[in-house]
Amino acid sequence: MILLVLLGFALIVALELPGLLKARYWRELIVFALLTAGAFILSLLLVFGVELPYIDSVLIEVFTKLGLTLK
Amino acid sequence: MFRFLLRKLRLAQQFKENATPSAGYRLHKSLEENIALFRAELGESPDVAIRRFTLNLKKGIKAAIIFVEGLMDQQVVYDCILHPLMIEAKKETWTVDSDLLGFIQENLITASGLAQEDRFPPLVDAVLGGDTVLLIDGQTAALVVSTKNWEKRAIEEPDTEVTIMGPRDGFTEDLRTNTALLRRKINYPGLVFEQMVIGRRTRTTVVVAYVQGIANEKIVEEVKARLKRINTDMILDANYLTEFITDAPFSPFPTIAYTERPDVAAARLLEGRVAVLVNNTPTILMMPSLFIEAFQSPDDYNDHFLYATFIRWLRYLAFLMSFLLPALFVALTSYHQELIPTPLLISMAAAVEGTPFPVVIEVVAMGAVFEIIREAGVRLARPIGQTISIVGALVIGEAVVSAGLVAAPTVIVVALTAITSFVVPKQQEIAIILRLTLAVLAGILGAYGIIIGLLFTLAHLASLRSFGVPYFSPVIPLQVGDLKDVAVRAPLWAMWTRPQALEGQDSKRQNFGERVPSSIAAEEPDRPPSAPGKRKKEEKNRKK
Amino acid sequence: MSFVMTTGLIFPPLQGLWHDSWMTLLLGLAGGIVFALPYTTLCLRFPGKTLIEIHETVFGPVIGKLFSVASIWYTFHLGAQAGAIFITFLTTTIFTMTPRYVFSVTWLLVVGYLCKKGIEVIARVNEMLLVVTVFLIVGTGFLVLNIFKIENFLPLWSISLSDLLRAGFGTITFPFGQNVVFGLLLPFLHERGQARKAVFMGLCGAALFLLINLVITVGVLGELGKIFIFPTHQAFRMISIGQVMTRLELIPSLIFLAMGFIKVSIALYAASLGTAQLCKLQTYRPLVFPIGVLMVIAAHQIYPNIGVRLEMVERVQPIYALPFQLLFPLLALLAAVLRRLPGKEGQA
Amino acid sequence: MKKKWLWWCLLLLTGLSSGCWDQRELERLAIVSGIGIDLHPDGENYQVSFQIIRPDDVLGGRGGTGGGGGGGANKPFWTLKAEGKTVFDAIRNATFESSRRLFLSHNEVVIINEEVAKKGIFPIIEFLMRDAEPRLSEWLLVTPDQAEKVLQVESKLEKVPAAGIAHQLQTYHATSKVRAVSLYDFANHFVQKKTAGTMPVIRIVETDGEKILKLEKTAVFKEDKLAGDLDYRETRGLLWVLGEVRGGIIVLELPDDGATVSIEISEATGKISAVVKERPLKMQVEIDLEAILGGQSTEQNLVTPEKTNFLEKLTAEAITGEVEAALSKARQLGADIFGFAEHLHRYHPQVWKELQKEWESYFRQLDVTIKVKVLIAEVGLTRRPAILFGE
Repeated sequence: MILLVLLGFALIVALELPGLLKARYWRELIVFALLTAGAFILSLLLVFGVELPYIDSVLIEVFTKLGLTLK
Repeated sequence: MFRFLLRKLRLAQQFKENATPSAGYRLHKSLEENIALFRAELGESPDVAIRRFTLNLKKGIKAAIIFVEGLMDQQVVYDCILHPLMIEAKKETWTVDSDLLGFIQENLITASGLAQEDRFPPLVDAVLGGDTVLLIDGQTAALVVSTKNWEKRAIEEPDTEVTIMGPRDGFTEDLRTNTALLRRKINYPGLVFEQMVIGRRTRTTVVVAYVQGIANEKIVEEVKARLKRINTDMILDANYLTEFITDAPFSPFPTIAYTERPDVAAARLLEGRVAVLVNNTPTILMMPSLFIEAFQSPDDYNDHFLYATFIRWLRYLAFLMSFLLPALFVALTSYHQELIPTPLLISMAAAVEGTPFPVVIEVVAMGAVFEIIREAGVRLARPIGQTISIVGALVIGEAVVSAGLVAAPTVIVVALTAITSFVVPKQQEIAIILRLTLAVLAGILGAYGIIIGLLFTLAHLASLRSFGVPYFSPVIPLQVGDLKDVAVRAPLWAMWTRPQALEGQDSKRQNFGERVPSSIAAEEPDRPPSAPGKRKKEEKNRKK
Repeated sequence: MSFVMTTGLIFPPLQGLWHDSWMTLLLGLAGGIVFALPYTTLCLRFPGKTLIEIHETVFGPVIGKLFSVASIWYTFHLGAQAGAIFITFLTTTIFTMTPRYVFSVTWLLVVGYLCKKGIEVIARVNEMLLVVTVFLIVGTGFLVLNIFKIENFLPLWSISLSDLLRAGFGTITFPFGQNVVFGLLLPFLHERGQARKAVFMGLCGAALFLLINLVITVGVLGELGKIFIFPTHQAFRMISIGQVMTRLELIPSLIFLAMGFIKVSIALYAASLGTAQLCKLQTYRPLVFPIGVLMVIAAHQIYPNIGVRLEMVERVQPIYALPFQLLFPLLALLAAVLRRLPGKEGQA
Repeated sequence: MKKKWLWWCLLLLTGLSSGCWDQRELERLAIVSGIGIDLHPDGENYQVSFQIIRPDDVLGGRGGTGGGGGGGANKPFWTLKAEGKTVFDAIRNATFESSRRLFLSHNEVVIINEEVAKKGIFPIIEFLMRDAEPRLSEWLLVTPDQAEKVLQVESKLEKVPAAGIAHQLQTYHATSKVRAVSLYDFANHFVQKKTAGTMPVIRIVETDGEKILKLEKTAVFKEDKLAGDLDYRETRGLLWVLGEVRGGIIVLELPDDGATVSIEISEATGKISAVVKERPLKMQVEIDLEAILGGQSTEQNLVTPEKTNFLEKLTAEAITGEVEAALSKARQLGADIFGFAEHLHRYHPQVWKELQKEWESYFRQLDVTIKVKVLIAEVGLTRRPAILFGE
C-alpha cells in the first residue's frame, strides 16, 4: 500500500516535473511542490491509519456550536 | 523525456541542412563533359541508355539523348526526336540563327511535352522520371522531351472498397491515371492539382488536389505546409505520408482517410476536403477526416435513402457491438449476474460449468486466436487462406468447446464480434484495440471499468482534431445541420449544404430541398369532377 | 447543466417530504435563478475575467485573496463531496466488496485526464453524455410506465408552507446553487453576452431533468422511496418488461456515474484554475494532479458514512453554502458598484 | 498524445494491482431461487433454507440427451439449510455447507413459516430491503408447513420449484382468489400509514401419494405480525376493492330453477371514495365489472335483454356478498387491508390527521357502502343454449 502511494506520487512528479523545468515555470513549481507535499503527507497519514477528522463532521460540529443549523 | 525529444529535433534539423547540397549546378558547354556528368550521377546501370548521334543541321553537331529504358516510349523517341533530328533536318535548308535550342524546339521536335533546362539536377530527375534529355554539344542547356510511358495496371474495381452499385473504376498506381480519373469525375476548372516531390531518395511525386472555391483555404495551406516539412528519404506508400503529417501520431484513430475509389474521392473533394495523391500507390489520402466518415459507405448514396439510413444505423450498432460486446459479456458474467434474466443465467452457468479459466481470459484468448487466424488467412494465397479460416474457425471453435476448455457462449460472443467488426472495415483496427482493452478493464472492474475506458476514449476523441476540424464533429460539437448525413442519410436533394464542420467556402450545394417536380400534371382521381366554373376557380387557387 | 443534475439524480436532495418534492424542486429552480443573478452580473461586468480575478480587482489584493481562497475551498469541497457520494453509491449498490480506494484512484485518473485536456474537452464529453442521458431517461421512463402510479403524488399539500420553504431553500443550495462554481469558469465557456442565458438555460434544463427523474421515482416507488438512499437506482430496479428487459438498473446508474465524473472534473478544473490564478501562475495543468489527490483524500475523509452526509444536507448545508453562493458574489457586486469598477477600459 | 499510453498503462496497473474483489465467476456462484424461513426448534434462532439451482442438471434434462450422470438423475436443485440469529447471519452461515457463495439476486420467492410470521417479520423485510442483492420483485408467501419442506416439493412442470411457485402465483388471474404479493407491495404497507399487508398462503397437499403445492387462503398481517387469514371468497372480496381482479368465474344460482350460470370476469375496476361531510364518515366502494356469460345449466335462453339484466343484478349481489365477507373479516381482525386509511391520507389529509390516532377502532365499525355495476358484454359463441333436444 505504501509502495503504491510512493509509486503514484513518483509518477505524478515524473509526469509534471520535466515540463515545469523545461519551461522554467518557477512559480508553478513552488505551488506544485507545496500541493504535492501536502497531498503526500496526508495520504501517508491515511495509509498509516492516522485518524483524521471527517470534514462534514467537523463542519456540522462547528455550525452546531455557532447555532447556525436548521431544525 | 522532453530533453531527449528536443535533442532529436535539433539533430533532425542539422540533417535537413546537409541534405540539399547539389542544388543548382549547371551544365557545361562540352557534350562529353555533360555525358560524363550523367555517367557519374547515374552510374553504369544497364537501364540508363545514352544514345549519341549527329544532329544533321549545318555541318553536323554532336548530340546525345539520355533516357531510362522501360520508363519511356521507344516509339515516341524515334518519331519525335531521332527521326526529325537525324533525317528531317537534312532535307531542308534551314537558316539557323544563334539560338540553336530554340530553333530545334520550334521546328524539329514533334513531341507534345518539351522544355529547356540548364541546371543539372532537374535533368537527372527528368531522366529518372521517364523523360528523355537531349544534349547538344556547345549548348549550356538541354531539352527535356516528355516521353513517359511505362507498363500500367488496368483500371479495376478496388478490392478493399467493393460496392454493389455505382462505378467500378478504381485508382491505380499511376499518378497521371489517377489525376485523370479525378478530372473525369469533376469536370470543373476549379479542381486544382498542385505537385510536389517528397522523399530524398524515392523522389515521389505527390499531388495535392482540392476544389478552389469550396475547400477551406486554411486547410489547403496547412496540408501543403505539412507536406513540405516532411524530410525523409522514402515515401513508398500513402501511409508513409500519413504517419508523417497526421495530427495525432499516437492515436489509433485515423485522422486521415484513404480511398481507392474516384467517386468517393470526388465526393469528398466537393465537400471541401483536400486529397493527396501519391505516385505509385492506388490509395489516395483525404483530409480532414472525421470519425463519422468510416460509417459512410459509397453505396449509401447509390441506394434509396430510407434503406441507406437503416443500413447506416445497423453499421453503428455493429460498430458498437464490435468493441463493446466482449466487455459487456465479461462484465455481465463475472460481475453483474443480477442483470441477466434468470433462464439465460441458468443456461450460461451450465455452459460455463467446468471450464478452467475466468471469462476474461477466455474472451481475450479467443479474441487473440481469432485475430491470428484472420492474419494467417489474409497473408496466404487466397484459396489456402480460405481453408485456413475454415479449419481455424470451425475445427478449433468446435473442438475447444467440446473439450471443455472454453464455454460455448464465449465462442459465440467472439465470433459475433469478429463478424460485426467487418461491417465497418475502416475503423476495424480501433475496434480491435478497444475491444481487448475494454474486455480487460471489464475483467478488472466490471461495468465501472467499461465506463472508465469509454470515458477515456471519449475524452480522447473529443480532443482529437484533424487539420483543425474537431474529429468527432458534427456530433460533438453538435452541428445539427450536418447530422443529415450522420444520423440519417437524407435524400440528396435535402443535403443542400456541404458539411459545416469543414468551414469551407460556398457552403450551399443547391437551394434547400430543391427537386425537379414532375412536369406531367397529376390526375386527381379522388375528386369528383365538379362544375366547370368551380373547377376553374380551384385551379386558379392552386396556382396561387 | 449536468453539473447540477448528476448528484441530484442519484441522490435526491429531498428528505422528509417525498411526494411533494416536485414543488420544492421548482422552488429550488426559482431560487437557483435568483442566486445565479449576482455572479452572472459580475461576470458581465468584468468580461473575460474569472471570479478570482474579479475578487482581486474589487477587494484589493489581500481581502480579495481571502475571498478567493474561500471560493476555491468551496469548489474543492463540492468536488470532494460529489466524489464521495459516487464512491459510496458504487460501493453500496454495485461493488459491495471492493475497497473504496480502488474507485478513488481510477476516479482520479479519469478526472485528471479530462482536466488536463481542458475545459473544451470536458464540455464536449459532457455534451455527448448528455444526449445519451436524455435518451436513457426518456427511454427508461417509458419502461417503467407499467408500474407507474399517479396516486403516489397524493396528497398534494401535505406539508406546511414553512416546511416547504425550508426544503426549497435546501434545494436552492443543493444542488442548484452549486452553479456558482461556474463563476470560476464562465468567461471560458461562452460568448460574453450569452453567459446569463446559458446559465439560466442550464438551470432550467437541469430542473426539467430532475423533475422527470423525480416523477419517475416517486411514481414507481411511492412512499417506499423515502427509505432508500438512492431511490432512482431502486426505481430502475423495478423495471420488468417481459422476460428480457428486466433489471436494467445498472445502465442508468453507470451513465449517471459517468456524468459524475464530469461533475468532479469541472470542480477539479475550477479549483486548479482558481489556485493557478490565485498564485498568478501561467498554467493550471501541473496543479491538476496534486489538487486531484487532495480531493480524493478529502473525498475519503468527508464523512464516515452516508448518515453524516444526510445530516449535513439537512441541517448545515444551506447555511454553510449560503455565503459562497449568494453572499460573496453579492458583496463583490456591491463593492464593484460602490467603487465604480470597472471604470474605463484599462483601468479595471 | 504520447501520454495517452502512459495513462492506459497506469489504469491497467492500478486495476491489476487492486485485484478483483467483486469478481464472482459464474461457476463460483450458488444461484438461489427460493428462500424458506423457519424458526429453529430451539425457538430463538432462524433456520433458513435455500433452494439452489444446479444449472447443469436444469439443462441436462431439457435436451433429453440422457446419459448425464448415468444412474439416478440428479435433482436440478439442492436445498441447503443454515441457521443463524438473523436471516443475514444464516445466509453467511450457509457457506459452512456450501462450496459456493450464495447469490440472492435471482431469488424468486421467500416463503415464511407461520410461526415466524406470528413473531413478526419486520427484521426479515428490513434485511431484504437493505441488502443490495435481493430484489424488490420477489414474491412473499406464508406457509403453515415447514418452509424448508415446501421448498423441497418438486414442481411437476417446472425444473426449478421456486420458479414453479412464482408461475403458480402469477396465474392468479384465472381465479382472482389468491393474491400475489411482492416484496415491493408488502414493503409499501410498512410505509403506508395503517394499511395492513397480506400474503398468499401456500401448503403441501398430498394427492395420490404425491406431494403438491397448493395456494390456499390469504394471510393478513397486522403491522408485521400474522393476525388471521382470508379464504378464497374473502380474498376475492379484497381484490375487488383493490381493483386487482383480473379474471375468474362467478357462479350464480338461478332462483327459479336452481340451475347454475358461470359468469366470466373480463374486466373489473375497484375504486374507493370517502364521504367526509358527515361524521362518522362513510367509505364507498365502487366496483365496475365487464363480464362474459360463460356457461349455464338451464335450458332457458339467457341471451335476452331482461334475462341479462337479471343476471347482471345477480352478479352484483354475488360480488357484494364477497366484499361484505372480506369486510367483516377485516373488521373482526381490525386490519385495514383495503387501504382505506391510505385513501384518506391521500385525498383527505385533514380528515386523516383527525382520525389517525384511533383509526383501528374506527375501522372496526366503519360504514362501507358497496356499489357494483355489472355489464354482461359478451355471451360467448352460442346465441342460445346448446341443448340436446330440438324444439
